[in-house]
Amino acid sequence: MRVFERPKVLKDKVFHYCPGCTHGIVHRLVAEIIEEMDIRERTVGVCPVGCAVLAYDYLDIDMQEASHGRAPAVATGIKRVLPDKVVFTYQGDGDLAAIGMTETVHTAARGEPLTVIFINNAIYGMTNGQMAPTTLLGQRTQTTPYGRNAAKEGYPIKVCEMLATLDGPSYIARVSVGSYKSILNARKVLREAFRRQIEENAYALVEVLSTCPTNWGMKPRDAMDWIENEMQETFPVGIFKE
Amino acid sequence: MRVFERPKVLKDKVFHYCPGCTHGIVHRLVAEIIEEMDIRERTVGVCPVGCAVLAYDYLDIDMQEASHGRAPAVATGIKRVLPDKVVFTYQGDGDLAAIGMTETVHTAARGEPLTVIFINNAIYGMTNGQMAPTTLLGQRTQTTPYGRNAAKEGYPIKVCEMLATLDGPSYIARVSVGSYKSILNARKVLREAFRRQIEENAYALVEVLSTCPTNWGMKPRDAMDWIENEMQETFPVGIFKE
Amino acid sequence: MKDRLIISGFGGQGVMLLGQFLAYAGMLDGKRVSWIPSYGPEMRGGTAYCSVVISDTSIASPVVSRPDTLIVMNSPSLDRFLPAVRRYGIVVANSSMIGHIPKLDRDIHLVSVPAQSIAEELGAPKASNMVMLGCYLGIRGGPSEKAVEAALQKAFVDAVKRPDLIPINRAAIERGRELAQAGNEND
Amino acid sequence: MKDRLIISGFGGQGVMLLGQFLAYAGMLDGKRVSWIPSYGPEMRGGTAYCSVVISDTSIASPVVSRPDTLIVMNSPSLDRFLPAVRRYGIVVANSSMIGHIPKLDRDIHLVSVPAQSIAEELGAPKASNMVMLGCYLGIRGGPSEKAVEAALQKAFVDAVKRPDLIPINRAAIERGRELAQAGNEND
Amino acid sequence: MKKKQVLMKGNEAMAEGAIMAGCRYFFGYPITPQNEVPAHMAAYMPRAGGVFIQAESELAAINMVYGAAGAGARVMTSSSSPGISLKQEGISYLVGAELPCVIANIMRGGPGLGGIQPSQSDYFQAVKGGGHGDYRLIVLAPDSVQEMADLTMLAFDLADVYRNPVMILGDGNLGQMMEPVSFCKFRKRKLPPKDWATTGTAGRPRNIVKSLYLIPEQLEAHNRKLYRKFQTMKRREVRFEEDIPEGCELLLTAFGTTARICRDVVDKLRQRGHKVGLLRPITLFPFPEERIKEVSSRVKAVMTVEMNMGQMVDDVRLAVEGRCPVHFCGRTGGMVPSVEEIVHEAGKILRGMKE
Amino acid sequence: MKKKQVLMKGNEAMAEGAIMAGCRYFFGYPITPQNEVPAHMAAYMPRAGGVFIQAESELAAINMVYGAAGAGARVMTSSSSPGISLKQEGISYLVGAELPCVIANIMRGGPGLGGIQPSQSDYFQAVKGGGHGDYRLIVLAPDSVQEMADLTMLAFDLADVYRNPVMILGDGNLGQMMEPVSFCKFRKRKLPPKDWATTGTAGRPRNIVKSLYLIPEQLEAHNRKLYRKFQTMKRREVRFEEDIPEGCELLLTAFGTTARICRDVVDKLRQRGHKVGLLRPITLFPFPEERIKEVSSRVKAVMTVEMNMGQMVDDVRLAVEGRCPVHFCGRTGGMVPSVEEIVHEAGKILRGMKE
Amino acid sequence: MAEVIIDRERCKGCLLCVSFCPKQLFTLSDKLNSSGYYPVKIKEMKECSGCAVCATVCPDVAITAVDR
Amino acid sequence: MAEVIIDRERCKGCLLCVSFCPKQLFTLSDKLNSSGYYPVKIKEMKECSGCAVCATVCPDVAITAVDR
Ligand SMILES: Cc1ncc(C[n+]2csc(CCOP(=O)(O)OP(=O)(O)O)c2C)c(N)n1
Ligand SMILES: Cc1ncc(C[n+]2csc(CCOP(=O)(O)OP(=O)(O)O)c2C)c(N)n1
Ligand code: SF4
Ligand code: SF4
Ligand code: SF4
Ligand code: SF4
Repeated sequence: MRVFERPKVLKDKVFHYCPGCTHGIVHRLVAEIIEEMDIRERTVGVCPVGCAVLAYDYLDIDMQEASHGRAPAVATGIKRVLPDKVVFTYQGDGDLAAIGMTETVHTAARGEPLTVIFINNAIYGMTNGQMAPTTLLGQRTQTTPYGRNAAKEGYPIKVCEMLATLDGPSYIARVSVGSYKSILNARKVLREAFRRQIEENAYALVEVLSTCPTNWGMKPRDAMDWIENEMQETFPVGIFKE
Repeated sequence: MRVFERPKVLKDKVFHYCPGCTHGIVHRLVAEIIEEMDIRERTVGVCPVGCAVLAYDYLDIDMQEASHGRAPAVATGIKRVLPDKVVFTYQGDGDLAAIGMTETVHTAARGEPLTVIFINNAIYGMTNGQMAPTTLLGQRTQTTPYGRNAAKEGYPIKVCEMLATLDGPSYIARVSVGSYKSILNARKVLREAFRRQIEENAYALVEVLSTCPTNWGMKPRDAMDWIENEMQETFPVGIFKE
Repeated sequence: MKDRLIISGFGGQGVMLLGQFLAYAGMLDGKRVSWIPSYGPEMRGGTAYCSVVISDTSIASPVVSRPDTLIVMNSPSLDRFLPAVRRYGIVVANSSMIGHIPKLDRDIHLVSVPAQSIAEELGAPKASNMVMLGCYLGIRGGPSEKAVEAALQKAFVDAVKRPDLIPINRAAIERGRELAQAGNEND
Repeated sequence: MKDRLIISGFGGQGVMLLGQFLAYAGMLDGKRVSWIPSYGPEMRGGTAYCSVVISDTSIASPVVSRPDTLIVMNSPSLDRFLPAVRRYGIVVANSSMIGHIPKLDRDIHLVSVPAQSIAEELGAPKASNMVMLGCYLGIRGGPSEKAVEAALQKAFVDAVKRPDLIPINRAAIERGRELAQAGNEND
Repeated sequence: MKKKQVLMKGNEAMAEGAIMAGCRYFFGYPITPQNEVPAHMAAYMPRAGGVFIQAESELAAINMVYGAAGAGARVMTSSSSPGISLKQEGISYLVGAELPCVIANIMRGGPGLGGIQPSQSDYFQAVKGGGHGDYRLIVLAPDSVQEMADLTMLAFDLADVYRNPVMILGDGNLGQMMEPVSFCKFRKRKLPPKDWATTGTAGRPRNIVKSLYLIPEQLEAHNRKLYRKFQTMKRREVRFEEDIPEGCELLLTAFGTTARICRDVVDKLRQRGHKVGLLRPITLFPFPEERIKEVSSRVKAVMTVEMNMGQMVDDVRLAVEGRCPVHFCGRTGGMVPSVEEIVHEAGKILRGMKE
Repeated sequence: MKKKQVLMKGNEAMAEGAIMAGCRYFFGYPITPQNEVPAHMAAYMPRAGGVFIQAESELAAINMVYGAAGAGARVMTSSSSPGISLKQEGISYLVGAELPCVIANIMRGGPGLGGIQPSQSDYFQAVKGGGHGDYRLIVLAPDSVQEMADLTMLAFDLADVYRNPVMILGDGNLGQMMEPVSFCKFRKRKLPPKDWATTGTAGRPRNIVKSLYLIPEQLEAHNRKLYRKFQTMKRREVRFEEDIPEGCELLLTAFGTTARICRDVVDKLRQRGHKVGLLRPITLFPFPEERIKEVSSRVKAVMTVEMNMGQMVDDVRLAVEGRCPVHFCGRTGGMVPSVEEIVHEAGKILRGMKE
Repeated sequence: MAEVIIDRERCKGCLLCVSFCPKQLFTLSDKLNSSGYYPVKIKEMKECSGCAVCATVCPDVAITAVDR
Repeated sequence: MAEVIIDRERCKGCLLCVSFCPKQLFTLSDKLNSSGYYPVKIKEMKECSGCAVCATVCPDVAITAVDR
């Protein structure tokens, strides 16, 4: 008996992600959930601009690639045309919380029946490691070479806490993939986020604390530990709207 | 003794606002505060695109006119160049909470030392009355002719509640100009918002519940009462961050 | 036949509606018509105007720069557009709102109507535009009564569902028409 | 003198640095130089390469499409760029990473160096690029030793503040140079 | 039998035309002078079983269009100059991903916030591509309320035929004016099925909607494919209207509102005995280059009339290639040129010919 | 004495040049292939006493530039193709409000997300105006790392002289390549004081920075004023570099990276005995129209080489006006044409002349 | 003695002062101003207490309140 | 009997399985795969309990876990 098997919704292709990057784990979880819920044939995904821009190379479903930050708008367009289909976006912190903040807030406020998967790795991966809206105070990045300084660069934005003030969303949660247990929990929460859309026609967002070993300058395992020990201080995991 | 006099910071020009529109009241309050704090010569204001686009015709100070929604970015540019000057934006709900949401959130998250005056009249005035992000459920507008319906158009966004989740802002408050008492209170709160910038080098935002008799299709007095009786149910006045 | 009109007044005096009314009636009479508003930001109390063309032949430009007919409901409008009126053109002026109507040294036919007063007399202060319309009909002799009647239906029944407003507006038109004819006789 | 190089390998093998090193040393020797990377999105493990030109005369194009010299650190790079090498060009290949080096039927001088093994032998597995560099220097006879020494300073002292790394990298260069000369003799 | 006529604003006729052409999704953001479009859509889309969303911005609107078009729908957005500038990235993406849609620009005066009166100063943006990369839109320029409806209907079919956005380039005048308009029943062409749309993979291989080609060879091939499409448009879709007399001396060229005005100008000048013609491009891309080229070899001069500082005149000059002088006559900033002033300008040129 | 040379990337040289030219405010958003610019600014601006902000988006960045420029500062932003599309509204506003600033576009392949390899396919956008309204940017096209620095310095002065944004139009190649570069001390021209800036009204009448002119007559006057400024640029600021031999048969025209490559092409062809010249526009607006016009009457053909599907070629054709054939040779999507293929194309044209 | 001064040309006849004045002292005048509005006037100045409520609510800052 | 199967070509040698495996069964192999990474291998398959922790944390989904 296979106790763990590559989900069939994942294509055969090797991920282009860096060694140890947890984008791959989240991809796998999404693929497993789609398989398990048997929605592959009626799911449309929206890729961001960010390291996950090529997600369509891995997930064996219909997908659209949105311009940077606009995945929620693209998903809205799709969902309004295809209200019976399952539509999700997969976005990084630059995509969702910087350039795309307007679309993020308004799509949530509209309660658009979508599932938003928000990869918070506290940095811009794709472009080689600049500050993200979620970069921690003191964190060094290409554009905060002296460490993020609140007086100049402001404070990290807590997206879940912020969106939870809106009436539109049905489910808002933050999870981590920084440890084995966290991953199991992330899977449950992500599944619930899909269920809300499918069964309750509701908006759900799951923020996933994820690593970027390359741009954090850490070994993959250290990066996972950094999520659990450092990131979670600023970004506590939990369910913010239920 | 003059117990009430037109502030000298207001230019002689007749407002272009509709009869009974409370934009005029807020303009006057801002002018009074600038006069009282004696900061006319070191204040730079930023006009929005909206009914207040011509605010520079009325306030006798240096002003810049921003593109629609970008007043906080423009103000950031000004303030970084002129850290000793007092910089404020004056923006409508379309400007600040729809197209400009990204700039609104990020400027607040940066804790940029600015004073943001946010006129919430639950509608787009300038363009003849379309739905705003703050339009109440059930409210009829040019683009919600059957009344705003949560299922289609989503829920009004409570900007103060949302921004209060950020660490950047120092002061976030909501006031009304829907009655004599409310106006007196609005003045106090607006003054505090300027004080925070000047004395504490901090970010402050004041949301002002304001009327649009023309596009609400109400007599001016009824419009003011509507703020006090209807709008405040969705948008309670108060101080959200202190 | 080609009449190029400018209709101008304060926002709220109903100049836009008056223009659309005329264009609609003209269309029903089988003419080519066009209507185009001046549109500005919210500046209530400012001057609003529209251009209307009613013509037997195709209309090249809907924008009227040199009107054959000028209908003006306030002073600033008269000041602004009078110089542009063509030779042998006509001007219908709302004398209730225009204190001083200048003497014309050109071949222009000027009819002044106290439209506001008349409308108020009729108990319909908002119908001053209809008085002006009547006056125009009286002078130009068109659009047809049938078309005007249909336009009344459209304006008050189809659009705002207020059939009760028809009689009083019809009366306002009539008063305008009478005055125009009287005015013509005075000429 | 004009040498147009392509230097190619896996990301992480230090091909970019090797190219910059050469360009910098060339500059110090008073040559015109240019360096340009292939830049791609994050695809670690994919092939990365750069173009370098070192020339006595001005450089029209920094983009090398037909190299005089090809330095390749892995198989895919050899497959991709070998066909573009000019007649009488040279190829320096890292035989530790390239299983099968094809027989050349053209007038191209091929030197194969087990750079990875040598670097590992030296206890500096990351210095395989320096072995390749040494090999190039051995064949081409330039840039000058002085320039190379200054470039070493810049790369390990100014840039990363690791003067301790200089001796081992210098040794790697030397080993490469020796091999090239040996290789030349074999020819 | 005469068709039933309705008196309508250009903006309303465009919106109504879209609905009649089967458009069921409209995403827009308010801006003067096109507010009647979203207003009409808000009122009538639901009745047609369609969806209207007032987006949070022009960026959101154009990207909702992208999503809906990618899902296979007939979809439209509309705006005016500054709003269209904001859509440039999105438009470039739509072309890159080969998504059909209709975009209306009811132009107003610029640059910047400018004014809200009619203008034609976004010609370059529409025709040369205001976004990044090599791309073209089919650009249709109506000159009446009737054409606001008719060309909008046409636009949807063209968009689907070429899998490319089509732009309706109107101006504040055309949007705001009322004229009688009659709607004939829309007959959709027979079009290939949208088997590339992302609608869920049930029963077919999966579909991807994207514009990313990381490998330059592939991106180049993609660009060449798009280029061939634009060349096909040039061969097949050129539309114009002309009234050129035998022995024409001066050819006027103008589109939209100014073309209308030029008709009066032509009449006036002919009454005075001048041989004057008018060529009105209906498609600004593809531009009636060949026709202007032909005509330019037998007239003495060309004069282009625009509500800007001179934009289409470049395309006219590219077609004329020095065969005769090309003059320009323009007003801008919301000013609409009068028949008189154009006649005056033309008169100067005509007198110059005599000398 | 030879000036000290440093080996630097073009992006770094541009950033360093800006700082040397007195730029103290930089607002940007990451995008490949220009990320070295914000990275350099983040590291070195604070040392120069200046401010670097990583904006939340390109829209925010360009509007921060607006505010800072309006407050009288020397200010810059940079991006690459899709990001520049997003800035179009803001750029139109900057011109409308007459605010000086420097904007760099390090072009990559489009349309849409396209790719990240070098391209020149935003020529139209830069030169014809990708935003709404009649406006022009001064567009400078460096072709070496040295010019990335030098033209950036020049750009700040030109921006201030004309109160107009200046664009540096580079490409991924120029941004990413390293070459030796030497910095000479920047000598700022004597420029008029920025007495129009909003710095608080102390001691002077108040200042307003805006682009709104609701009255069409005023907006038209404003447009005509801007137009005159653009005409002045055309008279005074045309810059190009040429190498045209006596009896030149074929003139190559190219800018930036392709111009560099064309130098090798010219050498190759001359070695084969052909009389070939090269004209490289350094300012793309104002375009060296007059010069190309002159030269075109004495060569047999012109060939324009670009990394796009043919854009500058339109401006060349407008200058040539049919005096000789104008050919185009281009690669796109991130492909950089090789010397060999250009030689090949040129060879075809040269052979055609002999026949 | 308290008094309010109304700037006829600024007043847009919005009636806010009319409805907010605690003493109901305001009423519309019957002559249009040059912007086409009927401005307000005071019925009985004597009764004005100088509370300036009218001036505070007037959106057009058309009222000056004086206390002598 | 439990077993894990490692796809050498997918593995990027990130060492996550190495550090997460409760039984410390993984180690790096010394032969590069065709992407230029040293993939992991199992030291002692017998001890594998089939817990699939390695597979769960593997970002490249390079591990299949079997329980026979
Ligand atoms: C309009 C635009 N701006 C900028 C970019 C460049 N860009 C690509 S990905 C990215 C951000 C990536 O960060 P994030 O969203 O956090 O995702 P990650 O790569 O970390 O997964 C940026 C700025 C772009 N492609 N388009
Ligand atoms: C980019 C852009 N989009 C749209 C507009 C049109 N527009 C002008 S004002 C406005 C909204 C006005 O509403 P609000 O901000 O609530 O201010 P109010 O007029 O109600 O005071 C809009 C959409 C514009 N000028 N620019
Ligand atoms: S750059 Fe960071 S986020 Fe992107 S693939 Fe590499 S590790 Fe993952
Ligand atoms: S439209 Fe509304 S917000 Fe604008 S001036 Fe009139 S009443 Fe005030
Ligand atoms: S509140 Fe002011 S504007 Fe309104 S009626 Fe009174 S005086 Fe006039
Ligand atoms: S976790 Fe996966 S990719 Fe990483 S070393 Fe283990 S098998 Fe290889």
